[in-house]
Amino acid sequence: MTRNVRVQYFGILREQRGCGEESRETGAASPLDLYRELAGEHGFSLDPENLRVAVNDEFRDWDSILAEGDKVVFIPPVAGG
Amino acid sequence: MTRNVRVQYFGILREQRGCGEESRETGAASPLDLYRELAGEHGFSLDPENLRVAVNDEFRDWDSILAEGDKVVFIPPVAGG
Amino acid sequence: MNRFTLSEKPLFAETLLAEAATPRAGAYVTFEGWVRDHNEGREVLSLEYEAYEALAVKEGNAILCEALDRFEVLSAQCAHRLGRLEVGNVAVIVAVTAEHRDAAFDACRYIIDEVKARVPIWKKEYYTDGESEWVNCPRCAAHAHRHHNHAHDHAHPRTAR
Amino acid sequence: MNRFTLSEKPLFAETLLAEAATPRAGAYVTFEGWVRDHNEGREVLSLEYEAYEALAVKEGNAILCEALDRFEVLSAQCAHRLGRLEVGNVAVIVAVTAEHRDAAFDACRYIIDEVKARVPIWKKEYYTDGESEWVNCPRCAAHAHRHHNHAHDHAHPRTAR
Repeated sequence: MTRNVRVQYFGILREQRGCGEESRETGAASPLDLYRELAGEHGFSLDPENLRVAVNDEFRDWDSILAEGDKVVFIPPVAGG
Repeated sequence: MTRNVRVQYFGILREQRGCGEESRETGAASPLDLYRELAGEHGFSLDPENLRVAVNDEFRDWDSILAEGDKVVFIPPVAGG
Repeated sequence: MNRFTLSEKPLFAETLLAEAATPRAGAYVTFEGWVRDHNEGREVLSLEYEAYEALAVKEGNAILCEALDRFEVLSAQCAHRLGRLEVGNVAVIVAVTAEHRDAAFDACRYIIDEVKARVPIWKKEYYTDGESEWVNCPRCAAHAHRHHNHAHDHAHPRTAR
Repeated sequence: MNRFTLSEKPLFAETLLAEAATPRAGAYVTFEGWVRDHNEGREVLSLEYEAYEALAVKEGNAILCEALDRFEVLSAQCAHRLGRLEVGNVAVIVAVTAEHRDAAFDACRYIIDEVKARVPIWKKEYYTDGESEWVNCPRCAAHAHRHHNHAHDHAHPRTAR
């Protein structure tokens, strides 16, 4: 089973991906699976344990279940302030 | 032996004395003696242990020796800020 | 009262002051983060802040609510700058009112610590040698992670005080 | 840089900001004391500050020097208002810059605590019921006394944090 998700990138991930956003048909069931798939493809340097993940603008567990149309954002270590 | 001193009053002491400053010929050797003399005369309500004393714009010990022409200020509990 | 805002334009503390004033307040504590001319031994020329805006505002407001909840404060606000900043520019302002200063200091400190650790904002520093780098603080990353895994443990490891 | 000032005119934080700004600073912490509409359960209408000016400036500057000495700060300033103030007016402002926020918060807190405890300034409160009273804080008086007797013990008993 696959689903369409929208992925947004910020900071160092946006630079490594070369774009701020993409839509994607994926077989990944969880954000963790999705990140591994994308990291393999684009060579992201960050390990998931240094990231957090948000789905539809809420923080979410890495092993939660993705649904059709979800907006997924991987969050590199923050540096505000 | 007596000496001339100038005494300045602030806050509640100024109100109890009814003036901000006076010159005085006194036999008091120390600020503590001087305060006791003045308190007896003017009915100051504050005990010396709730006051500090300054001589010539410096904090001074209560049992230091007063000199001719000294400016003495008794300092009620402060309340800045 | 609480409000977390993001702004592309310069920040001024006076803006927050207007919202903070109330006759009940006896203490007003503000923290401003300024762009320093150096960081980790490198000479900084300018920097750029980028935010995941929807979540940043949500998380920022959550932090302000926590502060109102935990400390005896009357108002708590935070404004964070986005975009390109030069040395000396204001990156962030936290403003807190309270009846007494204990709570105002503690809440202001809590807010800036949590904002730095949890709000999805990123910083790229541009150095005088022409290089640039995305900055991240491993301690903050560790904290954010812990916060995520244990939603009820908000304690933040402070540096030596 | 340090400077303690007394003023008969309204205080504005911007005035201190101008002196504080430096490219090395990453953190700017300010404390403002405002006239509250109540104190110890009584409704306050206005108040009056009176200072022993020569010694107040001397002691205020001594406190700022201590702060520069004890904490890693770049500047420390304090301005205190004198004369008649209404509810909402600014009674005192402390402003501190540092490279990092730990030192800025700690120094700002130290300065306001010490100013309240040691600087010869007195406050008379005027209440809505027509009465008035010279205010004094027994805790501060005890602290000032201890400070006087043991010149090397600057520790200040803080209220519950």
